[in-house]
Amino acid sequence: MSFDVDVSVRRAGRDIAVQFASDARVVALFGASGVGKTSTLEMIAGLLQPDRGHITIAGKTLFDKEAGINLLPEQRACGYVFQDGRLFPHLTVRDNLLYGWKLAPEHRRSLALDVAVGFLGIEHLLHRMPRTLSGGEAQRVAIGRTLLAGPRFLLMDEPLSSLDASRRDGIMRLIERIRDELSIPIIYVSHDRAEVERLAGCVIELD
Amino acid sequence: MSFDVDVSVRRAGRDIAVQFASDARVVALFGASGVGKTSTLEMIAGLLQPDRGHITIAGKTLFDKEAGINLLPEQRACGYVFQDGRLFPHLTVRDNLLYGWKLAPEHRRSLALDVAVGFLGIEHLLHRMPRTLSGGEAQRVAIGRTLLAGPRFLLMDEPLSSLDASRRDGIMRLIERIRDELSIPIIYVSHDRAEVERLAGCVIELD
Amino acid sequence: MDFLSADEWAVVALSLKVSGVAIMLVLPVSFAIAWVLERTRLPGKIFLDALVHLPLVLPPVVTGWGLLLLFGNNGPAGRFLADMLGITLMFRWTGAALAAGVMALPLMVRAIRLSLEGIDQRFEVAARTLGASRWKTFRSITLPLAMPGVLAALVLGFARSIGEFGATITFVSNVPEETRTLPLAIYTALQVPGGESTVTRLALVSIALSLAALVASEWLVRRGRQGESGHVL
Amino acid sequence: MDFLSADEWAVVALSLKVSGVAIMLVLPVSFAIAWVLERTRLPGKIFLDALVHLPLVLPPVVTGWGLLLLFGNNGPAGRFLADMLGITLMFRWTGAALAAGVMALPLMVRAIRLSLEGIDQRFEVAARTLGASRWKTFRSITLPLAMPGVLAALVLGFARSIGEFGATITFVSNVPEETRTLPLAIYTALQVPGGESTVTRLALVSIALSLAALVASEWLVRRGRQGESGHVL
Amino acid sequence: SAPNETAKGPVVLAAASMQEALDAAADAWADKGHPRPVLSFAASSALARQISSGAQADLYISADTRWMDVLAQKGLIVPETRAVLVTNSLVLVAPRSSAPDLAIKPGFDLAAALGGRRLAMANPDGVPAGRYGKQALESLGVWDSVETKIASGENVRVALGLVSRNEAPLGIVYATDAIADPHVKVAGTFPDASHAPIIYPIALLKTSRRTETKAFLAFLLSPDGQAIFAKYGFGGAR
Ligand SMILES: Nc1ncnc2c1ncn2[C@@H]1O[C@H](COP(=O)(O)OP(=O)(O)OP(=O)(O)O)[C@@H](O)[C@H]1O
Ligand SMILES: Nc1ncnc2c1ncn2[C@@H]1O[C@H](COP(=O)(O)OP(=O)(O)OP(=O)(O)O)[C@@H](O)[C@H]1O
Ligand SMILES: [Mg+2]
Ligand SMILES: [Mg+2]
Repeated sequence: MSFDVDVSVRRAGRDIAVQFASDARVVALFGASGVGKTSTLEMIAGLLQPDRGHITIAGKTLFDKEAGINLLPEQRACGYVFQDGRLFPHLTVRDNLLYGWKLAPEHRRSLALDVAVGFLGIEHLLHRMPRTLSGGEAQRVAIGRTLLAGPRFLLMDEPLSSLDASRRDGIMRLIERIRDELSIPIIYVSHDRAEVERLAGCVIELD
Repeated sequence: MSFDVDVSVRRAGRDIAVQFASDARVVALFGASGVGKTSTLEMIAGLLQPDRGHITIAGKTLFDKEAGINLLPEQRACGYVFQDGRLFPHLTVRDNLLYGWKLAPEHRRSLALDVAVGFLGIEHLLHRMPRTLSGGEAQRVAIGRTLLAGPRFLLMDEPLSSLDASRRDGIMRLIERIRDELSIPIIYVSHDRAEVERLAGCVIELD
Repeated sequence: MDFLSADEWAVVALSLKVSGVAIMLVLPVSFAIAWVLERTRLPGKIFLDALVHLPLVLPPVVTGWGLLLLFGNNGPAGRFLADMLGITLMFRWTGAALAAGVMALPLMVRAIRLSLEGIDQRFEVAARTLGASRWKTFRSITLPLAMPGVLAALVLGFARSIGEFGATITFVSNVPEETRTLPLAIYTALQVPGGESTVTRLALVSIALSLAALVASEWLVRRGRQGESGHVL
Repeated sequence: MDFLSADEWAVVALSLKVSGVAIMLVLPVSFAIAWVLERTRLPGKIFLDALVHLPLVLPPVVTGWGLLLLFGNNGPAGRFLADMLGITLMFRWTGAALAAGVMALPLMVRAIRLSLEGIDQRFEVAARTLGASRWKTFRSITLPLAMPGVLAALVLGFARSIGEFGATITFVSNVPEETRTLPLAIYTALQVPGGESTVTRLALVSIALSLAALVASEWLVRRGRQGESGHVL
Repeated sequence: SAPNETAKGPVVLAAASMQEALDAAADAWADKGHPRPVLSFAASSALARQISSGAQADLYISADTRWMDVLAQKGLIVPETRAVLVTNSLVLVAPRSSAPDLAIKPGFDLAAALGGRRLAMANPDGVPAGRYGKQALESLGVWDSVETKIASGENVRVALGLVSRNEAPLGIVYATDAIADPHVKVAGTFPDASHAPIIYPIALLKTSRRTETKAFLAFLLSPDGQAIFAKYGFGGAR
């Protein structure tokens, strides 16, 4: 089982409850704005503590309230592409990209800097500071940073929202390669039906 | 003529040059990531000074290098929905929404708070702080804040990028109403072909 | 109250008046200087920066002496104030407030400057596009976002001026009911054998005053943050 | 150099040693305290906050007197240091450094705290998901983002300790070549009729030292900001 | 209420070491039905600079003659009113618990008595008490042996505190200070001849406008006033 998630959390006066188990390599989270998609990813990444339940991904239990298991985020190695980018403002694009790569154990460094940079079309940005990037440029750097960190699984929160069609296509191909060649499980949040149908083996509807 | 724009600016070692004149009520800016769409909006809003050229919108000259005209941003009343939201972090959603409304002259306050709030589906968020909003919630509040400020024209930088299909539809209807009933000119940046075709009378391709 | 004598209460009241006036007058000045240092490109602004730091670097007695030369009855600024505005500073609480304010200035400027530096100017830009003038943007966006620094400046400045001694005694002497603030009363008590109990009592009062200022500022900061909610991490 | 006599150069060198050591020792302490105050929910932390502010609120002689009671050869802390580590502070430059450090502490804590307050913790969270431990996150994200505050703390602390007088002379006296730093030398000169020219020269040296610290810090801040580019507004 | 209101007594700028005695004298004066003088205590040097800067006050009491001379040269005092208010003597103090008295005479072994520790005194290059102490040790021929062992405080009280806390084994202070502190004892008194006479000059200031001032000055110098100073260990005017 790639994914076995059953958690709930109280946020802004509402209960957000998510439950799914699937063997698909890519699971898509779907649902209206504010329904709890980002909150779900945060619980899986270890950034928001669920009130109850358990999270098991690719055979490893990350959280289990009853068993008292709660791995630290850095132990989960989750490869989170945030909805709001979060590039480190004091580091160049290059240092942002290599931040997680330098921390990853050798055997998980499956992607090389120049390969990722080529796919994302950000060669010319390597020495820039994040503050000077356009919206789509920043989004691509954020994707690159996450992929280079050698994650055990990926959490992608609308990673392509501010990219044009041809860029989207290139990056989708990269994600597909990661899915197929490295068999890294992916949870993917998107509003784009086409994207979701192309990538995901399983669609979870939140409400 | 609704729009008469002919400007260029040097940014990150590259020249960004834009030239278009159109009578359409909605002009869409199209182009790859990093091509200069946001920079163009910033020049029109008065946030980035063009190296040369002129900007005339709805019969009013906002900038003209040769004539030495350069209106302040607050004089342009441009209604800018930023790509990065920029909700004021120290104000509640309600105070964010009313910020520009309170500053607008009476005759330009064409939209009422409760109408906007209803269309955007943010009634339940009025007393929240921006930091606690989800991505799509923040985007809707940002749109509301801009519309309520009674702008003379609108600059919308991917305003619907993190919204689901049904929300998108509702907000598009609101934008269409503004376009038709108030005849406010709109410059619209989006990667979504469908959105653009529905709204725009003229598509400008940057490269 | 029995803890302090009537004379000592008068000292406390005087200290509060001197520090309060000093801080309230210096706050806008500090903000203006912090603004110039942080937001403008004035060519010689490093000298303004250095000038502001002087009361911190120089021993307080030197600052007091400098004030005496400038603002004494024979000093140029002192003459001007006396002739134009009818204000005399020598041996007066107004002089003590000037000394306290000058000593607090560098701390207040720096605190406000650090806050200004941390403000994301994109919010100010957004306010301008929503129709706010420069001044309105300043009041409604910049100032509230700089509030942690302003509060820190108030606390630091208040504490510093409540504790100010060297510049005050050098500039405006140690006159009861005019310039004998808490630190000068403590100094006076230290000159008297067996004055340690007075010293201790007055020191406790000083501490209580600054603790009150601290608590108030922390409360205001917390109120400003209300509604924010974060992550577990 | 002719501007200062050999003795006066020795005073300058001593001042630099005392202030340098004081600031370097106090910097990590300040950071730790600022961290506790800003990032933890310790129940009684307002008291820690008040304690840190004491050297600011109390007249320096009282702080010096307190240090004497605690760290003198007969004080509890003084005995401990002497017995355990063989360090004596009385009449030594080490004592002067302690006094300077204690006086600089509140300013440094506040500057660092203001910077910590301004850090967007989402960056720290992002670092954790990229595999960084708490400590690695602190070194690679928190610390660099707090750099403006750390630099401000260094400048404020250095200026304050270069100017420190009251606590030093009360605690470790005015011993040539051990505790006679610039302010103590200036004070000595002020007591002598006609000593004004010496006072002026030594004050100029103090100012030059702090100006150098200022320029260095501004340069570092600017270097840290390099590559940022903004809007016209 | 400002000090320059005429309803108030004269403004007296006095050396900090005069505080207790002068407070008592002012109380006695007030008890006679006069407005109480306003007393401001600080270092003699600071007060002299304030007077030089045009501060309006009535009386100045300095802890030594030098600052009074400075004001006299500048014509800021009324010369004929200058008088010696009190005198003082210089003593060697030790913590109460320590070894027996020292005979202070030419060449006495002060360095040995210090036992490698420091001698507390006021700053020998600036503060009056320090300068008198240095003079005395020089004339007794022992200055060279202790010159490097001085711990000098901001004023006499700080030096006294060091001895009182047993941070220093010996200190040089005024007799008036030694009387006041129960934790120290007088180990010996310096001969009057070993240093310049310790006098506290007083003078009326040129800027004085208050009518009561002269009467208060006369009271301080009168037998009644002098008796109060004597109670605090000061010697009489000579
Ligand atoms: N503040 C800045 N300083 C320097 N260069 C900048 C700055 N902002 C943008 N740029 C650069 O200017 C170019 C145009 O940027 P702009 O933001 O206008 O692109 P865009 O068309 O909006 O792209 P996107 O679709 O990715 O948002 C890019 O190469 C970008 O890196
Ligand atoms: N830090 C926070 N504090 C309090 N409430 C929050 C916080 N973050 C999100 N919420 C609330 O929790 C709910 C779920 O938010 P979440 O960000 O998970 O939504 P989402 O499904 O990702 O929406 P979107 O598609 O708009 O990004 C929303 O009602 C939101 O307002
Ligand atoms: Mg979301
Ligand atoms: Mg853009």
